Amino acid sequence: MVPLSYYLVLSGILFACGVAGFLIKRNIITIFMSIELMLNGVNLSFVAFAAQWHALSGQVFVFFVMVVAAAESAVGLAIIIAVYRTRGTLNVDQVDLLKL
Amino acid sequence: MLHLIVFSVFGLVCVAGAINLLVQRHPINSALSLVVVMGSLAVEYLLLGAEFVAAVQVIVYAGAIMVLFVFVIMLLNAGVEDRTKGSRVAMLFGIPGVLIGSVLMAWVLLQHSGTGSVAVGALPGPPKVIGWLLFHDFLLPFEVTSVLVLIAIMGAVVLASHPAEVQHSAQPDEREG
Amino acid sequence: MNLGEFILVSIIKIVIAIAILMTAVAYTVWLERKVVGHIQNRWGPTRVGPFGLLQPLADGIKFIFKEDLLPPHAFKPLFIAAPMIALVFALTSISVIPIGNWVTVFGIHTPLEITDVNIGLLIVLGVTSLGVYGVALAGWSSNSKYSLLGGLRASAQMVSYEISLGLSLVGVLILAGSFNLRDIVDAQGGTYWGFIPRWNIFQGQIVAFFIYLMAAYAETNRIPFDLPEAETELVAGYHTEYSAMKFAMFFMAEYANMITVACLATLLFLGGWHGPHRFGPPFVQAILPVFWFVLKVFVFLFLYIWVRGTLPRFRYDQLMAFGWKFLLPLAIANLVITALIVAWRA
Amino acid sequence: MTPNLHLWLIPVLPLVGAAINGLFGKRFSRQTIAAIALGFSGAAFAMALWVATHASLLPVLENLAPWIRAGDFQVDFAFYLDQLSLVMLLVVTGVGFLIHIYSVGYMWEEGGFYRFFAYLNLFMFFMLTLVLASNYLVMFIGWEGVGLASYLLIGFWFTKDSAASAGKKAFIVNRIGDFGFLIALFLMIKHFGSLNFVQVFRIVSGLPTEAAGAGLLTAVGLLLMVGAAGKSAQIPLYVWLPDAMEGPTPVSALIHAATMVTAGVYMVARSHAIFDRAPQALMVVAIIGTLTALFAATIGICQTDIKKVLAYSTISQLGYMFMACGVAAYSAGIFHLMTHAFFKGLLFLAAGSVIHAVGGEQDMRRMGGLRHHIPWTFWTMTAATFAIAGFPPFAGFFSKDAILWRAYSSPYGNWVYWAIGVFTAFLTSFYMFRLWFLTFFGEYRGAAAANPGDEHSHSSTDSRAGAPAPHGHIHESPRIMLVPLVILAVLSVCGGWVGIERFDKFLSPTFHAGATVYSAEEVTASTPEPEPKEHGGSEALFTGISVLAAASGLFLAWLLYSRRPQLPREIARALGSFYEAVVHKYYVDEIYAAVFVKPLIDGSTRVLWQGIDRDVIDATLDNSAEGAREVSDAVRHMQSGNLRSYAGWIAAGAAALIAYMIWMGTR
Repeated sequence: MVPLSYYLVLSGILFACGVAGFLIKRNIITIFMSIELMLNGVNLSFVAFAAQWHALSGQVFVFFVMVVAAAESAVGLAIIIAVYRTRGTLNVDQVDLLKL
Repeated sequence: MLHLIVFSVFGLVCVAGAINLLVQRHPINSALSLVVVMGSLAVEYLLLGAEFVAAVQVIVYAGAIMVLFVFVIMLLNAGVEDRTKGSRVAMLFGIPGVLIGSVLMAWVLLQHSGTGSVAVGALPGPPKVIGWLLFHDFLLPFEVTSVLVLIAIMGAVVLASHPAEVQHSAQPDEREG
Repeated sequence: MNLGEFILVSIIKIVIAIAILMTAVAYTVWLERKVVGHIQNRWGPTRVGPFGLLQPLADGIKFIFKEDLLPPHAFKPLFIAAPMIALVFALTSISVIPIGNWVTVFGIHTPLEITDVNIGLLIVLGVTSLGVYGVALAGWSSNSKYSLLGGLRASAQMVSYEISLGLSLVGVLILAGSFNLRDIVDAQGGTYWGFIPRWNIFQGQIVAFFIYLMAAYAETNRIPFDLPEAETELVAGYHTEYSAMKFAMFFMAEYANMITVACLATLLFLGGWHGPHRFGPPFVQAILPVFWFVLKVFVFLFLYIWVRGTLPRFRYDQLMAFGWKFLLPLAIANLVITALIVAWRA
Repeated sequence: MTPNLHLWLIPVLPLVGAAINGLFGKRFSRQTIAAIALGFSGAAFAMALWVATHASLLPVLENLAPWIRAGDFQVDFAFYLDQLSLVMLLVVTGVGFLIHIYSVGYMWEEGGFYRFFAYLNLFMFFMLTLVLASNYLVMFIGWEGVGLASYLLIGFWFTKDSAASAGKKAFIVNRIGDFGFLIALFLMIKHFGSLNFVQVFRIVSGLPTEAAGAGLLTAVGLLLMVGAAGKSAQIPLYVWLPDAMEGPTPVSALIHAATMVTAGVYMVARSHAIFDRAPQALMVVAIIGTLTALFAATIGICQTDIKKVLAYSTISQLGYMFMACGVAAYSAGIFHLMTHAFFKGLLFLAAGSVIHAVGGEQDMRRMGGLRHHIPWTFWTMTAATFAIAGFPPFAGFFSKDAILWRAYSSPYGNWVYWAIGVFTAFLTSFYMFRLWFLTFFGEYRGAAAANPGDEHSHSSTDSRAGAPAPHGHIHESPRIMLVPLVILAVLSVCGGWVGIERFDKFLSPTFHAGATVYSAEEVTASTPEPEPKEHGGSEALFTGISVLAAASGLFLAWLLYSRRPQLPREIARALGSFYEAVVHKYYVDEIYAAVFVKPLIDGSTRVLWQGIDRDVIDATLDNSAEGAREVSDAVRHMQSGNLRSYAGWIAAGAAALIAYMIWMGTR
């Protein structure tokens, strides 16, 4: 038997890794992946809570999160491609001006 | 006991993948680390009895979203990232913030874990029940997400289409003239 | 059945499955060369063994002894990992595919598959979708433009056709009401009016079957959708830079995937191990479902080879247009109609 | 029963004309503009005549629409017609219409033709609103409106600095008066709860006469007088009127002689119920009027600009009217108002004609001997001069005589008023004939007057901007200008024949009947009607004295300016500094500038501008803006555009939030 808190701590660690990735990575694609990592961490806590409280709606939320993540990644990657086309770089430290 | 072992093994794989994501400088390595994280998360889901979620996790996240990432990395031929120092704030405030936040949360969770524990297959999530929930209790959110996905598709098409093509189709004979 | 027995039985089943699969792969290659040879008015392999039956063995030995080239500017870890990824996922998906009913061997009652899971079909789909990584990473890590183009094409093509593939299966799922492959097969038992089997293709899923067929060809990068490895333009696509066993792994992965796809088609559309009659002694009775299953898979594989010998290759834009603008809408329409029929019946 | 008179049409007609000319006039031809302006003002005049003949039963109240309703307090858009407003109505529309006709000829060559007539019609609208108002607030609209029109018309040649500042001066000085008027209105609202004439006067008539000591009514009366002094150019607020001569001459005739400046007289007469019960206020009115009459007349003697002379004459004559009001002889004041409108309007128009004839010259020292060149102008002006000087049987004789007689014989009267009045009449006669002789007799001095000689150069510049003043061919004005002159001349001669008795009787429903009806006992009780001082014989004697005064003025003018033209210079030398002071208008402008304007400007500059505005208000804003800028400058580094910095802030904030929540939870 595994206490719920273990799952939550794992979820928290993943989330923290995602935030840290957002902060320290320079490649915009990797930053985007860090966001996915955060979402995954959240999903884990959803599923863990669903098991804890015997409520399947927690799992349903995970589906919605996945759908949103899929939509977000499709649009986000399209934006990344557009950014790369116009700026010629994927480094977010160099993409800090509104005008070209 | 078995549950705890499996949880620990895949939990460690998960954390290792997440940390590898941070450490690796090449985006493709990061992406593959993330795939590993997602795969082991799928196992954790199985442990929690959410087998359908686990399968979808593999198919959607690992099989579709991450493929898209890899595809884009290949398409843009993204190289090793530069360790530019664009932001002191991220280092001065962000990292300590993350550390403080996660340590605090972990501490509190472990302090107040109570007696609640999760058994293998404690809550089987058969696809039928989840489908029932999706199409009855969560019908409106489901439809809304479908609209969201449609918008995302159109947005992606518009964003990724080459600007020159758009211009060209808008003014067909401008260039020839 | 305690844990030790479980592990032991599983290991034995895994070994047997891989052995059978590898043999099947080898002889599918031989079959293809032979059939295509005859289609093209040739003999095919004839020298090694009777009818060239030992040719696969010879090929294998040759692959092992060939020099293992590593291109100088390749991304080494991934270059090595890519074929393994491809082969591993190709082999993994066979683990949930049942080839017959439950059997009792040495007092152990076990299904004729490595493990029987509720969401077998989803696992097959998931693992298949992970197979893309092998191709994509191989193409990218070779650091060659042919490979990169092949890899890009392959990943785009596989992601695109996966949607149609999955949607074509949903109709079957609606009819069976389960993700369990065994349940799906069981739902196809019996006949209409005594002579038409209740296979899914005869239950109105004929359109879905053809959608599946075409999507499966694309998923496995077979003619007429073998753009990723189009020899005339890309040399050999994503595995241009590979040699020796690494190349063999891709090769085996491709054929293993073909077999998986054929098994899936048999299970989902062609009634699985259901046959016309139960006859013969009990031993034969026990083995007969496996025979029917293997026969159907063989027919499906023969179809693969036949198509390869017959059809030309599509252009890439045709491929994409076909996938997105024809196959996908058709699959959705099929899904909607099936759902309506089921709802009307219920 | 009186038929529906549609009083509202009378003011609205000129407004329509003003709107049409003002909005679209730029594209119209001059003929069209003139036709519109004349048509609408003429229609108003015709309407006024129709009302005068059809109004069988006065007063008439015409309530158009509610305006302000706050609790019990109510103000309506309402028009009120009684004998007093009828007289004013006819004078305003009649003289106004004639001056409109004259203006067409006078302004024909000028730029901004449409603008001029739009303003003129606008003035008519406001003036008629003022005259017809049924309460003080609507009257105040008209009051302010005529001020606006006056400002616009004084500054008609706005490219000329002096005209623009004259307009501003008029406006600002009027503000001081309006301030008093407004406070009077507030007092009325506070204490009477209404601004309607009828209601206010009914309430006032119930109050006792403030015989001794000053009370509310005295305060209201004095404040109204302040307003009237501003509008009607009385001491101490008369200074704007001479400068207002910068406007076109028809404007001077219409606004600054015939109608607008008499609004104060009208207002005091209208408010007679208040003044009747405030003898102190009445006395102040009389003293101001008397002093103004004398004071302005003395200045008028020394002026050389033909329009300035007339301007001071106007102030002086207005002083007469206030004198009349101040001794409660309202009908005499209104009578003089009417005749004055005729002859002063005529004087200005004729002066305009003279100026027109000599090509823009306004200095009388450069005129002379014009009577042969412009006979029509000469004869009409002669009629007006005799009228203002008070020679029988001209109109001015009757009205001025009535005022002088009442100043002596009225219960509020005093022989001092009369004495000063007679002396002023002498002065009036003198300076008017001085003007007459200088302009029309002797030799033409246009070419020889390069050196102004003894008289100080007080000639104003040409009123017409940029127009050269060639003293070339002297010509009579066109017929369209002469027709109004002739009509007004006839009125100046005959206007007084109606006689003060009949006029008094006509107006008595407004003044006497009303007063007796409102408070018959109290008037008799509190102010014992002094016995009329030996009427008959003494009145004839007084009349003789005033005619004598006028005649001596004529004689003196003839002596000094026609017979022995060297004499004025010697007299001036003999009088020395006193003459100097008179020429400089007693330095009133300079005193005002030193006492009021300069402290005000200095105070504004030092305290309000540099002290409060710049160092407090602006400094507050500047410093807060500067502070905001500095803070932003420090904080803007947060907005670096760097994605990871933003994420860092978010992460730090989230960590703080989590820490806080945990602290709250574990506390």
